[in-house]
Amino acid sequence: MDFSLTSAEREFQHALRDWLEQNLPAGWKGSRSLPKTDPERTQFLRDWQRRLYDGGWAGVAWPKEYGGRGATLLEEVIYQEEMVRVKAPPVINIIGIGMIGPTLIQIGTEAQKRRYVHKILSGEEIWCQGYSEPGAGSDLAAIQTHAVKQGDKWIINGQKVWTSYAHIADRCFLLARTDRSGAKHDGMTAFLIDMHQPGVETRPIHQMSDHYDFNEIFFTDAVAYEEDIVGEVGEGWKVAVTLLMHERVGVARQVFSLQRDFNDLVGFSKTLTRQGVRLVENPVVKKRLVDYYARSRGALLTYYRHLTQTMKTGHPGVEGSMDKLLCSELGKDMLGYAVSLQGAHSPLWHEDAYVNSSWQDGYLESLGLTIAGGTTEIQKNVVAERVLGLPKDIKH
Amino acid sequence: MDFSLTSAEREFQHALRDWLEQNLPAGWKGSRSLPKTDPERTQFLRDWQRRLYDGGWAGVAWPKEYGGRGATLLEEVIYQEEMVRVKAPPVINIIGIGMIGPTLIQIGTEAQKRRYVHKILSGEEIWCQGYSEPGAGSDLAAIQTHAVKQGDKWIINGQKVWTSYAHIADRCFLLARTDRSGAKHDGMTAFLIDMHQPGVETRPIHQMSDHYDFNEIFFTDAVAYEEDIVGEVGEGWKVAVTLLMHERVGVARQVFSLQRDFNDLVGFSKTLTRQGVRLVENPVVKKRLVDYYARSRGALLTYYRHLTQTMKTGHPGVEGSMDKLLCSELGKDMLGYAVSLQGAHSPLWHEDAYVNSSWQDGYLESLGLTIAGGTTEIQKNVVAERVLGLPKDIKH
Amino acid sequence: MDFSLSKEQEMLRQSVQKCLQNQGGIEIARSYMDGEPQRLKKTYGELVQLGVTSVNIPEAYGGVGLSNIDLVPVFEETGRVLLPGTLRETVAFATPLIARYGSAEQKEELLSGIANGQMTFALAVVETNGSYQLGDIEGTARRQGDVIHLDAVKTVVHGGMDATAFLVPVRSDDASSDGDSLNGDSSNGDSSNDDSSKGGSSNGDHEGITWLWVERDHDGVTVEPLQSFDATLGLAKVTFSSVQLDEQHVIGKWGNGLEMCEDCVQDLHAAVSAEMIGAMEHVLDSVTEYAKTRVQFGQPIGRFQAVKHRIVDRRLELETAKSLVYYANWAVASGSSDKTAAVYSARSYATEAFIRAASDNIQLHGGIGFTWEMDCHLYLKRARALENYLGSVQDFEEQTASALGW
Amino acid sequence: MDFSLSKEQEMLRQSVQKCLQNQGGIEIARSYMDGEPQRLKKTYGELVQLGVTSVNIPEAYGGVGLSNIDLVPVFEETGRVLLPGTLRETVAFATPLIARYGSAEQKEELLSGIANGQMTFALAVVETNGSYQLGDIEGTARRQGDVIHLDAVKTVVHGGMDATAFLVPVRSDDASSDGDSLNGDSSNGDSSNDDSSKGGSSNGDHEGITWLWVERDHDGVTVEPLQSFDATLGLAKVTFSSVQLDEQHVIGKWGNGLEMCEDCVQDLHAAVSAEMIGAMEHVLDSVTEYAKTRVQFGQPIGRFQAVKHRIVDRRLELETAKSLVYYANWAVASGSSDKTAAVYSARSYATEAFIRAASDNIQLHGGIGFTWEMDCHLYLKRARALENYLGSVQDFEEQTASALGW
Repeated sequence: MDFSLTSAEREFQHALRDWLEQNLPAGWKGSRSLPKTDPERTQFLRDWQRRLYDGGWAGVAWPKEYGGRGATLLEEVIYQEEMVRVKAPPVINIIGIGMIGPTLIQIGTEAQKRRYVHKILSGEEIWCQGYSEPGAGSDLAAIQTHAVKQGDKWIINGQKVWTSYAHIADRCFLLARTDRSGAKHDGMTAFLIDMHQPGVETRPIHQMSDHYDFNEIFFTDAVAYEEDIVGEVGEGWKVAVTLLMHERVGVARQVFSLQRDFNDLVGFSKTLTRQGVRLVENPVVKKRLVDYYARSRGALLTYYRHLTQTMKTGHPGVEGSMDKLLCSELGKDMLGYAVSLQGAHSPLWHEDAYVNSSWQDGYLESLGLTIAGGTTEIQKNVVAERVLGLPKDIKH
Repeated sequence: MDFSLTSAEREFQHALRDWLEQNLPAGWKGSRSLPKTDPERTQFLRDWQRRLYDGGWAGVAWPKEYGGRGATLLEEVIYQEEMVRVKAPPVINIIGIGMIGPTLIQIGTEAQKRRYVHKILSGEEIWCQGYSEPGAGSDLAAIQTHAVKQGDKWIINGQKVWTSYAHIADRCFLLARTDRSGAKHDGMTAFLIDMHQPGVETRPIHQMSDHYDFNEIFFTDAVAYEEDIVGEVGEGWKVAVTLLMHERVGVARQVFSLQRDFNDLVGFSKTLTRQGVRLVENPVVKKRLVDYYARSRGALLTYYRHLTQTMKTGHPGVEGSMDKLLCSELGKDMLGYAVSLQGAHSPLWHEDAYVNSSWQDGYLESLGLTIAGGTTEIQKNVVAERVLGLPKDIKH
Repeated sequence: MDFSLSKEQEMLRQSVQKCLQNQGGIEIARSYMDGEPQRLKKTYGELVQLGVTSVNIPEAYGGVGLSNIDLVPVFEETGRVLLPGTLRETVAFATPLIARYGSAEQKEELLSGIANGQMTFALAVVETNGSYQLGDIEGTARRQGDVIHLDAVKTVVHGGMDATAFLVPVRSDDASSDGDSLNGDSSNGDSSNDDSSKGGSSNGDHEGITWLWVERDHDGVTVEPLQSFDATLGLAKVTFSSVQLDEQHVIGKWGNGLEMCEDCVQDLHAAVSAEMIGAMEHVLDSVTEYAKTRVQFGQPIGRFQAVKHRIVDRRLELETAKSLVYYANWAVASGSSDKTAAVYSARSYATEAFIRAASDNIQLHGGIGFTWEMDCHLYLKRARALENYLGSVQDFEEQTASALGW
Repeated sequence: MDFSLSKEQEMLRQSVQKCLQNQGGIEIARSYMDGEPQRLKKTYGELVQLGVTSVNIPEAYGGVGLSNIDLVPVFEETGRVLLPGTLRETVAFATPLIARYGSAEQKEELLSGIANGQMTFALAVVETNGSYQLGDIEGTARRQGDVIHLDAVKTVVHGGMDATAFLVPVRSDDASSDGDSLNGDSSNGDSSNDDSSKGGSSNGDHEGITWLWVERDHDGVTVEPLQSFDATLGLAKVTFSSVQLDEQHVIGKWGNGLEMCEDCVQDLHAAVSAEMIGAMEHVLDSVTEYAKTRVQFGQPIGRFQAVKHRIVDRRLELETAKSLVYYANWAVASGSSDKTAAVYSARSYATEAFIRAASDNIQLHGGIGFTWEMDCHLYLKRARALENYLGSVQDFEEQTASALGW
């Protein structure tokens, strides 16, 4: 058991810190807020990704030959930690860099690699991922969007939902049904779709947080070609799973955000008072803060333990579901409390917020984090069945 | 909405109080403990029931013609409240008085009424109830104990478990399978079994609380006769349900015990100190006590609301499941905390207990109250399905 | 003993429910959020027609002469549709405050204004430091001859954008400070309710709090909207800058505001709690319905125990909250000796139960529950916004404990 | 960075596990409860053979010279079978106390006694008023010439029925009170570990606490058993009545006991926490197994989400507790600056998680889980008995907060 970094890891960390110190967008450190409206926001984020790319910090885990750094798993985690620490702007092509690029490098055709991989890293082409549908949320295998072959084309019809970045994406990694005859998990195919075609329409989803981070995509006779298929026809589920396996660092961002949020929560609890007493000295508040201390530290240390596991086995396991459960449930709880502690001012928002509107925003967003990427209920089934070996749930 | 008692109700209450003042067993008020060993304990309890009977307080809800008081539902509740308030000894034939007697009065044959009913009230014959089996706990319809007709006899074989008072009972209301051909809920018959016969053996169950409140019963070619059948052959399930409907006051004892326990908990929190501060002034403890105040009051008031419902509809509904859930879960939580508050002394027991061993006993018993009489999990299904109309659970 | 609402109370519920549905139910709140308060105004008028604002006004002043317990079904129904505006503050605070402590003249004028819907009140209590402790009040009222000078900045005023008048507690540097000995006793004729027996020596910071009421369009009053995640609340910052008032704007005894507030604020919290259980019930009814119809893995999701038991857990909390809230309102109405503990324990319990119910409602709806279009989030936001309205859960718990003598 | 136990540590775990299983596992505790401590004694001897009592003794004194983190697997395994006795107090308190603060002579004698299994220690700390605050200590030690007179009554002594000796903190009316100026500095030669830098002015009630060690069979020592719902603990009340001791029985500096205790008690709580996660893991393993095999309604009950998700909830808490406990032991072993917060937050979290796990284990077993024959209750009782061992959850939380500077 050893919690210290190796000298190589420390070097990596310092290099990144130095680079961030020099390269965070002008004015970012003060407000840390993105331009309120598109297309300014998109342009800002594209510029940021380009800057990361130019500095060699866009795809740290990618192989060097594709423009990455070939970072170790731990370096990748350090990368996430640092980005959270400085509250860097989000990486707009995160889906492309995190999963689609690596998947294409692994199982894409040579043509696909040539055509797409480089532009993913540079941010020239933004990607999204079309999985969920209105009738296929937790039950992903129930997707209905279908692709029918007509000559050398595949004609795609259907609807996707909860697609991040779709409104600005150039291409979409799409899971569609190409055969309805077999079992639910069979007969799916993975396509790389051009989003700039007449048959594709995106519509932003207005979230309760007043943000628009997700979209619906409507496919009406959209077109894909033979060369847009990843893997084989009918092997879409397998490809989708392969893609997920590239998510090596899991909830790293969330787990580090939790630590940062906890520290910030303690920070304002040291200055705000209730009935003349600093919150941090109020015994009831203190008890709650100690609980968050234990649980946020616990989530972090558990994440590290699981990482150790991943490093030993070489691939991430279902422990990721535990990490997600711990982080997302704790986040919802803790952020709600952080809002609550602001007392009479707690409902204030945006410019009128008391401490900082990011608490209110963060809390509202946290309600989505126990749903997106597999609901708490689904994750518990995964842990029960795949970690503990309990019987499978009822289905059909 | 009106929380005051009518003058008739108040009279009933005062009459009972006066009687209890005069008639509680000598020495009971001081120690409130039963003789440690059988048969002293059984004799003590039989004497107590006889005294209740002689005073006309054994079966307050029974019709007057059968020796009861024909009490209203609310008077019955007042009866329970008073008995809890003075911590009266338990009523040994509670199963006979509460359910079996009233059931026989309702659907028994004339011969059964003549033979059994009077002796139930006087306590001459103690009854138990044979329902659960090792393989049929939550799933009561899965019972395997069976009765086979041979001439004018029914030969009974099988095993029952969790049977209160079986070790001292004279007779048993037994649910046995008389037909295995149909659905699980069919083919059961209700028998009135003589417990003093060679084919019946009882074995006490040693509980975690070190008490022996339950028993196993083993039937080995035990015998019943035609006249011992309640209702018709094959209608046992219906009879069992009829019997349950006589449980009019539900969790009254538990809900009143909760109030008493809460008050006692506050009582000792006013005297015990932690680090020189009275517990009741410790902000963290105080918060918890306020929570118990709200929840115990809430359970009581909810019980009353449901009672109002029962009075209006004329029969108890599934609201009883809600009352049981609220009481049993709160009891486990609150009694655990009451033990915990005793600090370093909390593990001490029996004569060495710090405040009073009844806290430790009560806590250990509370672990059983979320299981016995339908587990929390089963009760939640009942509420979900029968109150809220949610879909039935998976079965078979 | 009977623990259910009376026929009359249930009839009032039904007419309120019908009225709110006729106006669009939750659409009243949505229109309001979208900057169109007309629908709310119309609804308020209809409720006035139904007599909702007269229910608890004494008969002597043209009201029905009923009490809190009779308002429970009203607030359950307004809570169910998240009605914006100032009905709650007007009916459950201004009315008892004026009826119990106002002068005869004020009762005539203000109560009839409330009854006919012309006057609505918001509570301008919270100072910019966020405190709702009257002891922390910084706004001041000074007498100069017959004129009272009011200077105060109050924030997070619920319904501040909608009320026609504000109730403002301020620190009143009394007679001694300006040599004027008139100090208010004279004009507040109706002293039968002043309840000097309540007394208890007011001490330190609690000294000299006085309640004023001020018309929204009075000179020197500025109302600025505040952004809130619950945009149905009409939150505002209200600045009273050198506002000059006459004696008629003082409610109750000069300097006696603390006790008055402690009394009437219980009526208000009982009403807030009643709204909460109405809203909670709506939330649980709708998630129950959703669980019966939404299919995943070939099953209505309500068949999964993770879903069904969670709904049951919340339902049990609703039952508990409802019992506590009904009782609290009964206790306030009947002046029961445990009323303070009853009100504050109901308020803290209902607050937390409502948050859990609203939060789980989103969770069990899945992704769709997280969208602006669905109503789920409106309930969570209301739950969170009411959480700290005139007190935190910890405050309420401490008030309960203190009332229980701990 | 590597957050797993080393090969050597896992090997030690396996040999301990095997040893405990050979002795009957949980049957060691059951025999003990039934009044037959022989099996426990035999087991202790075997563990001594394995070197368990030497692991953290410095090499200079014949030990292996390892630390807390190396003991984690040992305590996980003893926790798993609810081992009675005094291994924990001996290894995780007496050893560090003596190794850090004892005289050279004491280290020779006592540490070798611990290593060879001849000496085992229980902590006679709690006064009859129930306080484990050293500030509340009433028992006294007075010097008269070369003789120290000990008078104290200590209760709820865990392992008190089994230890060969007691560690006793008492109020030492020092030199000034009896005119004797020898006060102990002289004899505790090995002051390298006295760590006067820790200092901080001791104040008020905390002044003059001294640690003594007393043989069980010393004149004036009376040990009486206490009844407990956890009969595996060997709880006792120990009375020291005019016990006369020599200088050799004083550990560390006369009057310096408070700091010594604050230091070493962290080792102990880290060990208690490790036991808890071992016990918790056993409980969850067994309920998981039961849920796979117990059939109701034609299904293994583990197919019902009410059961499976509850097990998952507890499992997540185990994972969290395990992480915190491993880290806490590492922090103690490596003297990390956050060690106090790490230890106490692990202790409070593990305590509550263990109670929940043990309680749910009974619930999910149904009726059978409530019987004496099944082991379920033994774990709940242990969880509850350890809950308040040398501190309450609130105490631990306050110690965490204070260590974090709040």
